[in-house]
Amino acid sequence: MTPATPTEVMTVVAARALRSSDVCFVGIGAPSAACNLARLTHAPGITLIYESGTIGTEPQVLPLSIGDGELCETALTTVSVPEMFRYWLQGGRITVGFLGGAQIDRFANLNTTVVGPYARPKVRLPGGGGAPEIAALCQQVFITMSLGARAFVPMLDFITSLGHGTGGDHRARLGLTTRGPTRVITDGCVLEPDPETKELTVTSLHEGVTREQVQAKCGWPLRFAPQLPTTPTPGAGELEVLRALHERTDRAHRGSPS
Amino acid sequence: MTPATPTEVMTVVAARALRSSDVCFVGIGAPSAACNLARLTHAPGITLIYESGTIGTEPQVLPLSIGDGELCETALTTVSVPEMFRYWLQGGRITVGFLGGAQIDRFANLNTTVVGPYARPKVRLPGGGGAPEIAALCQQVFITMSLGARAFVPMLDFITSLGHGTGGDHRARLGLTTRGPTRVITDGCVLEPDPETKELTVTSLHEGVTREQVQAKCGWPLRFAPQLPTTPTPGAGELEVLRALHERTDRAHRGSPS
Amino acid sequence: MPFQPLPDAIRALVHDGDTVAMEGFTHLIPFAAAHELIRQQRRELTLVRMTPDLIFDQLIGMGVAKALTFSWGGNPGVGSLHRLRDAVEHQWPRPITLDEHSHAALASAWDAGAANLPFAVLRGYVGVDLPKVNPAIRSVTCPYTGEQLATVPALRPDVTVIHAQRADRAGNVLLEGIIGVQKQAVLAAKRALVTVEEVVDDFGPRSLNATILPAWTLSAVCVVPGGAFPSYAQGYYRRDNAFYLAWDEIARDRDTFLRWMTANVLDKTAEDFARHRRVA
Amino acid sequence: MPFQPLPDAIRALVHDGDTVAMEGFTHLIPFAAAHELIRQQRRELTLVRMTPDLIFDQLIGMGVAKALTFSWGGNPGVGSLHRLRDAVEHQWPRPITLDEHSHAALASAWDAGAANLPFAVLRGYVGVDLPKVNPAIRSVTCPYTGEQLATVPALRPDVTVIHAQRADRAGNVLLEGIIGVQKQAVLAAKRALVTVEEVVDDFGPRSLNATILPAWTLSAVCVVPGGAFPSYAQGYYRRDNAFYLAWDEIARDRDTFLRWMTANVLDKTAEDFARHRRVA
Repeated sequence: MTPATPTEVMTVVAARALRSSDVCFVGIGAPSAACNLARLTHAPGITLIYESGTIGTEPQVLPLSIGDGELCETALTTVSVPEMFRYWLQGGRITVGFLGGAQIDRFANLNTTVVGPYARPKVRLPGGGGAPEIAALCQQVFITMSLGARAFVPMLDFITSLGHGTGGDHRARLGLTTRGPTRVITDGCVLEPDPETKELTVTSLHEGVTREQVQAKCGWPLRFAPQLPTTPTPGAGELEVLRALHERTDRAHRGSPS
Repeated sequence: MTPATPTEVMTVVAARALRSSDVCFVGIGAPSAACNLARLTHAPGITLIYESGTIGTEPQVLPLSIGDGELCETALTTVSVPEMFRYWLQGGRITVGFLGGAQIDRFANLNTTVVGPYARPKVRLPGGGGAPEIAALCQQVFITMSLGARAFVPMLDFITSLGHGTGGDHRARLGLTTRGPTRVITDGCVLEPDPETKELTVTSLHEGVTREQVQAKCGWPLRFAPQLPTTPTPGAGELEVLRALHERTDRAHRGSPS
Repeated sequence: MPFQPLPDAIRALVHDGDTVAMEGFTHLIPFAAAHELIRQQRRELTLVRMTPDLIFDQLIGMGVAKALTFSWGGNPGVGSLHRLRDAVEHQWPRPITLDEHSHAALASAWDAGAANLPFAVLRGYVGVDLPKVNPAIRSVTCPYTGEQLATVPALRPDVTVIHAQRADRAGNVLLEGIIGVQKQAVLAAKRALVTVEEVVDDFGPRSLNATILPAWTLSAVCVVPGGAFPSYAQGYYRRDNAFYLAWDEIARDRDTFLRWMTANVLDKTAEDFARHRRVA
Repeated sequence: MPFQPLPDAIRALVHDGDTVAMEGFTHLIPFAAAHELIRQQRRELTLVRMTPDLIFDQLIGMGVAKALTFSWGGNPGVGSLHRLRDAVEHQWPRPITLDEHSHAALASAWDAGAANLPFAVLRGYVGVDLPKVNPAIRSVTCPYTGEQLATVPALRPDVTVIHAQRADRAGNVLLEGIIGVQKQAVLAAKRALVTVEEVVDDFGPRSLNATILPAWTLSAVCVVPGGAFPSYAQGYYRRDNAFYLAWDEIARDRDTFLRWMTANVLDKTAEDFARHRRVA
């Protein structure tokens, strides 16, 4: 078996952070792979919810969109989108929300709206979608993003969703009772907010990755935890399940009848 | 065939006021009989909605409650009660609402809450239920009530649902755009609000009923229209359908298997 | 596993002084759970239900409730709830505080509770007297149009109790037919108890949009066949309209009522009572 | 009888300058109706849709829209909507005004529109920048707790267009699967147009709580098999994910886009386009 790619490590690390008792609000891409990998390995009881209204989905193939038919067919039930956002997300029923973004800052605030000024953007990104309320209302948030100096920036062009604001007890001062981002899982390391300052701190490095390599792909001077273990490497079983999932998915989306 | 009873006249008169294009919010008792009589005779296309959430019901038996199984089984579909009140009633989708009450005043305001003071009632009545918003939000309201000096009173103990308030343009001044009660159908006469003052005015007397008999059963000095025709009498066909409906209903509710 | 015997679940989830909602709009009224509350002599409850119906007439007549939130308190199609009237008019067997609303307001309050909002907005209560006697009815101004709209506090009970058709082995619960406000009432509550007609291995083929409460939204599921009688469970047994008519006589007199409750509830089990239901 | 050919219905119901919502959350996106709008060269529309998706990329690229209300403007799972970006970044083929919200806000705004309320309340937009650039995002104070909550104006478009699985002969329309915000969008609109896969004599046995829009809530029903392709209709045909991936290349370049639109939409009919769908 070929060794895990950095993206695969990211997915496996995210999957391992999930438990059978979790109720996850799943996004597309890495989150969907991580959540379904968890479901197919150590967390068979996990509840996956997609913002299209599907509750308790068990897809055999990763969806391309949050509303693929596969999600609905394999769900316990499917509710309307107003109900999904009002009763289930705002209702406080979600234990873990997943987010990513084009830009992240040291307090895990995210930008998926614009690069450049809002009124005359250099790049118009898709926008917030479910993110602003996922970030505020899930019990905790996991962020998955690849490292890079254009993504890990000192200052966001636009705050699409709130992480820890300006740090410290900023979330609490805004009236939020949820934990916000509790880990940022990248292709090189895992970061967690400092318990006090809430500044993102590298808490483990993936196998073969150095501090310098990580710092080179981050636009602000990184803090590193005093104890800096190697991120546990993906097991053969996990990789096998993940690769089979991606293979089924590619076959299905490229249009050959699955 | 025995001649129509006063209650039967009331039901038939109410039924005749309905059209196939109407969407009715149906209450229990006289309204349910009138709406279903209309459906089974001249208005087969009428849409009957009960506050339990059933839309487009076609019961063969009159329900005892607004939530009998018969209503759901014969409905086009059944929605939740919040949806019924929020999207369908408040949404302005109802053309005719039916109300009745323990007390009515000369402006067709109704009391179904208390006789005596609210805090120490002489008689505690059931309360408003759907009535306050039916009265405000249906395009027009039909009221069916038997005459009687304890029911047709000069002053209500409690305004449960708004008719024409203190008369004139009172509804419009409160921001309402709906017509409010457009007719009060009793066992002795039909009353309609005066176009200007909105005071209830007798516009027809049922066959064999005199002005004096009606006045004796009303607690305020009644106005009578200058032209005072006899209410058209129920036809044999209507009576037959109505009596068959009541017969089926009694058999069903008294517990013998129907 | 959320499955529990009804007496255990009531003991664990409903405490003296709690705010307890028992919903079911004519259909699926959780009578068996209410009878268990009576047998366990729960006291000082604030009861919440849009239509108190016979179920709350029984609870109120047995002295379980200190307060009632409601919107229409009659015996549907029959007349008065005599035990509710006696409590309000003569404070028998104890005084009861009323928190009275309209259906539209309570339906919106359930919706707001499920949505974790502190209040609901509605076009309601225009030109009527209820806001004069219930200080919980207030208003907000629309930040766009300047219109005044009525508000009602969201309902967030300690416990919601409902009855449903069936659960699967995992404890997910399916309702169908007249679904009322039950989903909202469960999602708005701190704890939720559901009695069901039966447990099935799997729900099998069903509507993609079936009304299902996932097991993880529920504190306890209790299998109580006939648990909604004399109300009904669509597909299982019919509403006992004759009983609703007969209740008028039973409840009119205090002694008759107490004798009936002793004979049919206090001295009996849920199974005894449910035996009277007629299959649909 | 609400049944009409699609071109007639579009002509009668959608006028230049209208606010037009076309909903369908990934599932049941009304592509055929959008293509007809393009063929009829409708102009100056304010388009409303939570997820603009390829359908609005096409409308915007063809210059139909002067404004857009939305909450997430990407090609799901693929990347950018290049025509939307070109309109925002370079005003091509014409400038477009954005009214941007979050999903939670627009979902609540649809709910409020269907409920005939002027605004929706949500726990939203805490600590983020969107309220600084969209003056339509405001707040109210809870009259009970004193909390500040975000508000959004209710959506009340001139016309809503949706696609659904089937109608019965009376023109009632049934949807199932991922039902999104379509019921709300229809009930919130002044006029509503529905394209359906087929007409059936009678819906037959169905869930008692099936999602059905009664005929009297609709202005027109148009039978357009395949009318949601390359989106999908659960039970009829699958989402063409390969087309969504291919769109990235087609839409990236202005000329390629225009050639594709001419060859596949302007010079073709709804039937031609729908022929590419794959049965579920």
